[in-house]
Amino acid sequence: MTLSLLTPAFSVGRNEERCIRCGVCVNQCINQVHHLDEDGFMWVTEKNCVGCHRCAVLCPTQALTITRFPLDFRPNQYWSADSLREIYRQAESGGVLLTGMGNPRPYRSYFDHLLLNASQVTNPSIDPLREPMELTTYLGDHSAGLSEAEKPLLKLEIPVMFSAMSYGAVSLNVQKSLARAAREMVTYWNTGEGGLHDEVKEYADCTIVQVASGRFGVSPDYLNNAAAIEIKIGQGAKPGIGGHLPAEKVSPGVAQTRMIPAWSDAISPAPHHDIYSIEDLAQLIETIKVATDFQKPVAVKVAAVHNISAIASGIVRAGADIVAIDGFRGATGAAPLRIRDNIGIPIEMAIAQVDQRLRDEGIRPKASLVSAGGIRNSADVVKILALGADAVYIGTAALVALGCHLCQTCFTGRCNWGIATTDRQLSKRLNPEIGAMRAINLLKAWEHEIKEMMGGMGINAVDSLRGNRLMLKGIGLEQHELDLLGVSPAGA
Amino acid sequence: MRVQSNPEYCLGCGLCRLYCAAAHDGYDGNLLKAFKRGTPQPRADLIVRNDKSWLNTCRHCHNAPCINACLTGALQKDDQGIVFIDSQRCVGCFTCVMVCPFGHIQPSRDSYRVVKCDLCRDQKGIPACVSFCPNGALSLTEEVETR
Amino acid sequence: MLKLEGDIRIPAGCAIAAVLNRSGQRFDGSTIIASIATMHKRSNGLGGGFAAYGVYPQYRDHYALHIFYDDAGAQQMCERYLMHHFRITEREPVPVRYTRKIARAPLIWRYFALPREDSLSRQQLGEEDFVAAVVMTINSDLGGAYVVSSGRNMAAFKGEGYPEDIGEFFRLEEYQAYLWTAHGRFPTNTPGWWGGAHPFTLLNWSVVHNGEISSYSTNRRYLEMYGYKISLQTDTEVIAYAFDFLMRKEGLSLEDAIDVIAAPFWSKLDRERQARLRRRYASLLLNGPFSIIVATNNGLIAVNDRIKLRPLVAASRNEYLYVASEEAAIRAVAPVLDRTWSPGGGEPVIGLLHNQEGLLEAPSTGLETNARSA
Amino acid sequence: MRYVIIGNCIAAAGAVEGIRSYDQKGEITIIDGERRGCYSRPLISYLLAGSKGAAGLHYRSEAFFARNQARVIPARAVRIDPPAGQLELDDGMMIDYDRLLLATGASPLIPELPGIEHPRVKTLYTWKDAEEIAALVETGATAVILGSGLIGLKAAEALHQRGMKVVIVEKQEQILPRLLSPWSATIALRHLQEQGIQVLTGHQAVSISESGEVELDHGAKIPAQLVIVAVGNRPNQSLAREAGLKTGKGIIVNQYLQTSDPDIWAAGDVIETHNILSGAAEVMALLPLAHLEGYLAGCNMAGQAVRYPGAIFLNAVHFMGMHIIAAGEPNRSGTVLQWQQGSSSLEMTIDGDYLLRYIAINLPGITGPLTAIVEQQIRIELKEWQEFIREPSMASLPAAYWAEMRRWEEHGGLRCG
Repeated sequence: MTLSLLTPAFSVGRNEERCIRCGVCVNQCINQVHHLDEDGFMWVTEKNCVGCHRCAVLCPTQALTITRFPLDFRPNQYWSADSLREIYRQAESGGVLLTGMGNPRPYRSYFDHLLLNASQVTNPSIDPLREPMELTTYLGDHSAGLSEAEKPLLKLEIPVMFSAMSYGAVSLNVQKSLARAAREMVTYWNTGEGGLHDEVKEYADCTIVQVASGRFGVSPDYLNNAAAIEIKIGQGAKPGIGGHLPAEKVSPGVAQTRMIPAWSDAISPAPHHDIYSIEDLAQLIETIKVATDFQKPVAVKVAAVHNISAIASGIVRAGADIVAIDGFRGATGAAPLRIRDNIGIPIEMAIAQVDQRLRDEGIRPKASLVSAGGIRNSADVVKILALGADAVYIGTAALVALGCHLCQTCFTGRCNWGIATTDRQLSKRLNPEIGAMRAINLLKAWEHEIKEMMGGMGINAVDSLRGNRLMLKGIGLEQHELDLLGVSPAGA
Repeated sequence: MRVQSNPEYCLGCGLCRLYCAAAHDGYDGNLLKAFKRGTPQPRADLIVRNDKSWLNTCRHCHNAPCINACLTGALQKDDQGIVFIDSQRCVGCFTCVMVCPFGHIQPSRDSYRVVKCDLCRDQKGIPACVSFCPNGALSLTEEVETR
Repeated sequence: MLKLEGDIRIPAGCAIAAVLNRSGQRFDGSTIIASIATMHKRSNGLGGGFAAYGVYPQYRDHYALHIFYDDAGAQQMCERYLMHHFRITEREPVPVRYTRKIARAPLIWRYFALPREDSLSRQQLGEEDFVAAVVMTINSDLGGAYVVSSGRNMAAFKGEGYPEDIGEFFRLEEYQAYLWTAHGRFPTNTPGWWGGAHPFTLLNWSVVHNGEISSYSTNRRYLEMYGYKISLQTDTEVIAYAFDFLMRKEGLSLEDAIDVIAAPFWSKLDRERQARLRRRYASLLLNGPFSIIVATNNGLIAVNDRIKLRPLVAASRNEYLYVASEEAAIRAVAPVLDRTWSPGGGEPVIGLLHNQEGLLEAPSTGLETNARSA
Repeated sequence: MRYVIIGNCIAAAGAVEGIRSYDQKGEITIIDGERRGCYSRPLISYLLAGSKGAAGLHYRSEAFFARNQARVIPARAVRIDPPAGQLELDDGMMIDYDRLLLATGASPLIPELPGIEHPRVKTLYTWKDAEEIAALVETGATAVILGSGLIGLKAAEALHQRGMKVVIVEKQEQILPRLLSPWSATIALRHLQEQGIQVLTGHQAVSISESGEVELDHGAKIPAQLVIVAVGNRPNQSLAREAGLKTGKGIIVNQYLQTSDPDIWAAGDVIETHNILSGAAEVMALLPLAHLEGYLAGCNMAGQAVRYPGAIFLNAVHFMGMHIIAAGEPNRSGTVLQWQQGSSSLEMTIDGDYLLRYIAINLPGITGPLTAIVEQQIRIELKEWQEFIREPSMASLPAAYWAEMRRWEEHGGLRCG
């Protein structure tokens, strides 16, 4: 092997005045960055460090610091350090660059260019601590007339659900944490395309099961052991390409749940091979509804791509009760870096356009709109609801609540936080009781904040926030962007 | 009352032992002082076996064999049911070590006495090991003592 | 340059009042003027208006179109459009009394009209939908023309000024009606445009409103999906359309409509139907502080937002029902009352003529849904 | 109910705790023949060594007895009259009892040797003994200790610490013959010698001269300032015998620690205990057993019916920085596994799938579990022990042990009541 040109990404600093040689960093780093010998001598293998902070967080004396490795290239606006390092990596491996989590590139975030409104004098703001403040949301087809039977709806007490994350991509303890949190908060978690493990079947009432191109774990029992079914066409992190759960992550538990052999690659094809057009989707939706006796709403999840409005309209007309749109910031356990960083459009634009398109066509009541991909906080939730979404999916935010530090190496399966792994020892690191509590805390915190923001607007039901674009003003946006978002600029 | 250790979620990181040691012997929770300047002594052992690990905590038994066996009366049970040791009276005979079926009681570092879990009875709040366990593998249970 | 109502959304505080004789006995406009004048301080001279029911018995089958024109050119253009769609039985300026208190009045004309059969059949719309569509087209597309009211045997009189001065200007003491509603406005901007005053009307609907609907954009975008053209950007307009949509198009009862616009909290729902209504019409919940009086030829309904953030008092005496923002406004015209009460949030005050069961003449029985869904 | 306990010792303290667990009202009277209160016999060597003051000797304080409303009478019992339910004290006082506990303990064996009555020949069994010996200590002079049992070694340590030259004379070929195997005894012996103690094994004293010179069986003579006799103990069962209770090597009790008289119980060093491993009834004069037996007898005197399953031999002793812990049955043979590293060693005797005995020197940490394994006869295969002995530690204890501990925690099952 020849010399690698890659220098470490991170530098690990140890404050000798603080280090007590307790060895926690050594035993907690699966990447074997830290070493301690019998003489009490410590050293580090920095090239192994992915910057996940497990060691620094658990270090009882805060003796560790993780910084970017201080080796600068000659400044070059065009050839960034990352672009050079990526070339070194490819020159050494000859392979596609893999990565995890969501698109980190500095594309414009419209969330950060939208401001919320509040009441002053002409109407009173409402204090959520003194007055009721309703976040109850029903997802599904609301179009049935009062004399007809109502279509099945999902009831949410907070318009925030947990995104699809399969057992295999994440540990079972992640699913248990989210399932418990979903039940507690009266919302939903999503199995992703990885089947339904026996130990989470008890959460059927708050589970959305996914049917994707690999059809892993799909059976009538699976479909019926859920509150709703989601057909996944694509996801924001990697529109247009399929999934690949590497064999190393296909543990016996994963294998059984997915109904595939253990330690074999689990490949989800890029398209569904029975859906080559919109009418095929209509058939699959109908098939699933028949299989579940029309008792459960069917969702269709697509990535936000260039002609998303037309796609969404087609999906609604194909019979979907919920359309989930995943923006280009959506995360994944594994994706080719070029795909993740270059495909799709911002969720804010997608939701604004789809909501308006469905209204223009008069079919908005036929389906609810769920926004996924890149929701970071409660203000993002409020903004996307005001743009027209009925609810959001959070994935990255939920994982961060469970301890994820966005090191973006999920695909290795060696997640020091016990999240993106199926290794038994690593999975242990996420105690679902703590995980559930943290996820619940996050949702409760957001719930409070959403209520505060709504109260400020003088609104006491989330129904009145949905599509309420008057509550938004754009800042620093071009006119065409404002038009696409359907908002006026700040000050106007 | 006792600290219960759940191997299902024990990471074997050993923070419990560190904080336990710093919670005793007058270090007042100061890890740096304990480990840089002192001779800290954890009151319970972390047992690491193959893929499992757990803190070998005291069960604070009803009719505890260690108390029965203690030559000096150093081992006692307080009103809360905590089995603790009066170090001044301990002569380090290790009879209690010999009769503790769980192997919880261990000789002190200097071998002149024994150390054991006292549920941090001198401190405020819950035992240090429980409050600092990063993964909730330790819990303080009210469960009736082992008989 | 100041923007007009319709160009921009202007929040406003207000006074509202209404008097109904449930036997249908008509009385002149001086009572309602006296009542609203008591609440002078609740308005700021930038808008006042009245709706009157029973004023044109001689044309009870005709649509009485009251229209503001900026100038003769606008009138000419609009009248050409009207002729195209209506048979006009009578056309005249609305009689007014010029006083120093009223300035910048537009041209104000009224037309007693019936839809042309050929036009009606070409549009493939019901008669009322047709009239509504024409009104909305004038208001949104024909510059300089604005339809103030378009119902039968009713009219709206409004303009820039204090309500009592507007009443004097329109010579309301000369009109006889069994139901009067009134509005004094306190807008937070000076539109200087008469169309922005209340009441807002569509067909027989009239709405006077005190408050600010925080859910405006949500409500508006929902109604737009069903063909409503929102031209004024006023809450009142949206409220009128919401009632029109729920009761005329969706065929809901008054109670159901109230359960939609002032829906009880989820935790307080006591009937499954209320929950169903909330789920289906979530976007028509009127959120934010308001008290409104919605009237039709059959009567009125007055209601507050569900947490009662604006004042509303009701009272009755014999055949008369009074509603107002303040009790003083009622006492001023009816010192002796049988009963006065302050309705709770979302709790409607309903006043109907004795021979009527609902706000609409013939409640539509068809529970059509998604009027325009594909 | 009137409870009377003869002997104010470990078993008595246990009995008070046992009685008071079930009976808060009954009268408890303790007859304290030594008139020293409830002290811990093993601690008297520390008193002698000067490392512990008199205050530190008490096993249970006066406050303990006061709190439990137990009256302590400083007198010696001289006669029991079971039919009358009465007890006669040495001062002539008669005491009535409903339930009586004999906790009369044991006394040192005194060999019949010429010169054994010499005033500088002492035993080390009581507080008083320790005080008398202390008065005879002379720095630099020689002390001869007859016997290398626990008492002999603790006496040797104490006198060594007081600056005396110590010679131990042991009749057997090894030291601590009842506790150690020959292999482990060799390790212990080396340690003693390194600390400057002279040990003569395979010899015994034949006489003690007027001047205090000890003559051994091979003719050697050791001039001694002090001679300590520590060749064993024997139960004090004369009271029981005279009262007509069944006795053997010690007082015979049933599994409820009841003597042949249903109103009289017995506990501690005076009784024959069922040896779980040998199946025989033996005198097992061990402090932990004394407390447990006293406790159980107390419970039963208060109306309970708690069985005492018996016990195993077990002992922990430390002298001069060496910790020896041993438990189990010395008289049965089996496969022997040995491990030694530095000053630590471990020897285990395994019979089939059962651990019979272990001897741990300077390896105390793992002994609790090993004791439990021996005592509870937890079945563990030889090959697991062979694995364990490579590196004995808590973590390497066989899985079967941990499984059993889990079972105990879940279902209870500790022997201790």
